[in-house]
Amino acid sequence: MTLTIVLLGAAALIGIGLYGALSQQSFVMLMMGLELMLNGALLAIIGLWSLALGGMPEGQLLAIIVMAVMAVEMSIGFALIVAVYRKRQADMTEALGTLKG
Amino acid sequence: MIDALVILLVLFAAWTGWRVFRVDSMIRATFSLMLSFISVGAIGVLLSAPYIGVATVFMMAVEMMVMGIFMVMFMMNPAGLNPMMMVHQHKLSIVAGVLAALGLGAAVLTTTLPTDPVPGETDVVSDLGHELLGPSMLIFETAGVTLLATMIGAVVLSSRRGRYGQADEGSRPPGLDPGGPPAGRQPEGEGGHHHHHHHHGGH
Amino acid sequence: MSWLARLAAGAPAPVYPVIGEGAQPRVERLFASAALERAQSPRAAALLLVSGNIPEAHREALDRVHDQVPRPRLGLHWEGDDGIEERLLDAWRTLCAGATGDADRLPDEPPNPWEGEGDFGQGGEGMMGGVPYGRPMAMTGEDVRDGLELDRYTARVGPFAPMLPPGLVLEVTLQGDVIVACDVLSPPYPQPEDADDPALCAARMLRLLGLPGPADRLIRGGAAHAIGARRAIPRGLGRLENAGDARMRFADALRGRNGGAADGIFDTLIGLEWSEAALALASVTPSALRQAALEVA
Amino acid sequence: MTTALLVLTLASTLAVGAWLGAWFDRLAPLLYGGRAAGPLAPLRAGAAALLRPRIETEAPDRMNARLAPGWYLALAAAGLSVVPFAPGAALIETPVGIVVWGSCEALTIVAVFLHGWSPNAPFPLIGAYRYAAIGLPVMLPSMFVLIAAALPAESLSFTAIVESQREVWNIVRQPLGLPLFLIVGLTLTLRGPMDFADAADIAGGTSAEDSGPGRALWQGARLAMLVSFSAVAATTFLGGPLGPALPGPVWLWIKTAAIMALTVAVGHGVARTTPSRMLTILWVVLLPLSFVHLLVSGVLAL
Repeated sequence: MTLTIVLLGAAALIGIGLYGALSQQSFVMLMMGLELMLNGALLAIIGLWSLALGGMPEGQLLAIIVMAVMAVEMSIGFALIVAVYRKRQADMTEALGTLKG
Repeated sequence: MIDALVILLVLFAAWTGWRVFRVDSMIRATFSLMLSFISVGAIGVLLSAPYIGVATVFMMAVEMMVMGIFMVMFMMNPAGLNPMMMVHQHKLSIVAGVLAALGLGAAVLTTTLPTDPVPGETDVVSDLGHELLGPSMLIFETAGVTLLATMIGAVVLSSRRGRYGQADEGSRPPGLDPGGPPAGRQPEGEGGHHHHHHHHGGH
Repeated sequence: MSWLARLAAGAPAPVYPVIGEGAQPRVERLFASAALERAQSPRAAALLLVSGNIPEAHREALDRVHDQVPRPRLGLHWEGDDGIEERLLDAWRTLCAGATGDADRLPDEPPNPWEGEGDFGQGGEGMMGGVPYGRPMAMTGEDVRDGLELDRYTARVGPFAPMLPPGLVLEVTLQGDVIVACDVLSPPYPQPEDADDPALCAARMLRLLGLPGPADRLIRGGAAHAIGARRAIPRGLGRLENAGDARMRFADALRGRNGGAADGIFDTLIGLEWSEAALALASVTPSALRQAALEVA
Repeated sequence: MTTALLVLTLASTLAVGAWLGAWFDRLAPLLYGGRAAGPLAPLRAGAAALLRPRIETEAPDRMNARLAPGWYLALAAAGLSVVPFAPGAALIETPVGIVVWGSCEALTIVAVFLHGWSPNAPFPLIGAYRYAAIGLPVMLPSMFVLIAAALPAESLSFTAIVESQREVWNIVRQPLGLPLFLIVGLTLTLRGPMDFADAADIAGGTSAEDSGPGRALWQGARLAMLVSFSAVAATTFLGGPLGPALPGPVWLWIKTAAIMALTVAVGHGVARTTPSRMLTILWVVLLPLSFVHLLVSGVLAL
């Protein structure tokens, strides 16, 4: 029962995150959408590991990997935002019709 | 008791996640996302994953502080005087979001989920440590190297100084032969549309 | 009187000093020795101590500072006569006993009309900039440090700001913490020669370095015991021809020597961070700073 | 029963410790040639602040303005809750105590930032940005120091760290740890050389628009954080509740008070440099130094 609710919550977080990632014009808000989707993934992993895997340590490892992915996504994302802003003074997705220099 | 708390925290995580895209303040949006992460971390603590849960809180507090500063740096919303709703393909996004949530939810509800909780006496933290530095050492090390590459990549991308001159000037790769025209092509005109007008108000 | 009020009446009176012409040394000496708390901002004060002559042009600024002190509040004038400490303590006890204090001097409304413009009436173009209520909003612009060209924010600081010499009004444009433009709107007030006392000058810098205790001791005639005060001042900060940099002027002041002219000090502020700029301005004597400001203004 | 007792101990430790810290603040001028005040002075100052009215700035972030001091206080309490008052007797006995404390540190940066953000005024906002810029790199030495302390204990829990110091205290084994951790403490409690949030050159920074109960609560939370930090430092480096004759909590209180006195003394006598210079020092000096500290402690713990 708890597991179902946790997984439904994870589904909701992924759905909200997808909405944000698709709809937001601002790069930073877009990244928040991506983070929210990863948050949903993290919740699902924690729930499944805790309630359905009998304490298999690899489950925790997967959660650590998701956290590392979040860190990578954040830092590369922000670095790209800075690079694009420096070049184009653009902070919205529409401003990037082209990725050329 | 724990179940009730978990349910409350799941609801709180979803609600704060939703608030991220509904508030008119950059900082509230950021820290709303942080609250969503903290509730997931708290669920981890309740569901016998103390290290993962607390580490999530630690990491997200730092990350969201950085995120908040980037929000203020790059969002165009002076003083929260105007609504922050800046969206495109809104209907499509709503449909995609709802479909994703419903699809995943349906998958959850139609699957028979196994029940095999963590045995009470497991020392999960030391299990995790032995796993990280034992059988899964290669994976762990790969993550470490990836993070190192990320650090270098982030510094290179965001730095102003570049191999071919300042990053904000038109960068020109070197020629294929000495003194020749630059390799590759320069984009015509300026990319991007300028929505920042230089406006000097009187006062 | 409730027990809370009785307890509060024994606390050092929180005073925000407004320093006018000729009053700087006596106010600084008063706070170094009396059982008073020099509030860092008007919000933290209950009493407003106005000392020295305030020029007509700055009366409105004085009224604004007066109204920023939370009510109940009391404003006091001091022209250098004895017994000011007792007057301030009496006023504080009166306030703790439940006195209503002074009323507001200005109406509680924005100093300028709204002047709405733009999609949501914030006054700018698109979603940025604009001057709602006469306050220039942040707007992107050229940049002196990292080339990112993020928002610039223009504000006036002074004439009674605690980190600047009394009377000095600066219109600074900040990008983050960095000063990208700086105009002197009004020079510091003339002060008696006593204000150039090296002990007072060094104490002003110590205060900015987060050392109010050693600063007070220095003013009372002792030696300043502090760790790393000289080295905390960046080398080359506020460097002037023939007058060294801020670190050197601070060391000189500690040795009891006065700095000379400060011409060109305002030009060194561009590109500095706000805290560095405050240190640089405090590193020259009030009289030299006034001369330098009169030349620029 | 034990839990109720521990909750009571924690609350009274925070309250009495906050008063003691405030008194230390008024005794510290003695060291630097100033005048001291009596033990009642903190209570008088608190009453004076409480008596003043609350001020509302124009268009503030009202919710966060109200919540920020509360967050700060709650984080101090949460940090103290994982510290054992006697061997094995922490309010929250967790295998990941130092990670919990690390989270409290990281969230403190958020709370201070919100405190500066919420009044919608320039000087508090500058203070908030400065604090975020300084506070984030300070987290790195903090983590290195705490992990180094966890190495001889072979555990992330404070109880195990205390047990590992039965023979010799960590301050002897890892002499660099306490000085580095002191810098973290000065940052967390907005003090002296690390007080970039509430500095004098920005008119009190994040507190510039505070008055009344909000100001009292914020200053109280700063002192409570001083207590929590000192208790954590005493547990990590001075053996916490270990000691002869006296009961465990008394030893912890004595050691906590000693660290508090040290922190206050350093805070009152060391100059604060400019933010950009401090940032350079943090990244170029302190980060490599704390890494070396971790390396040496790791080799010694083998």
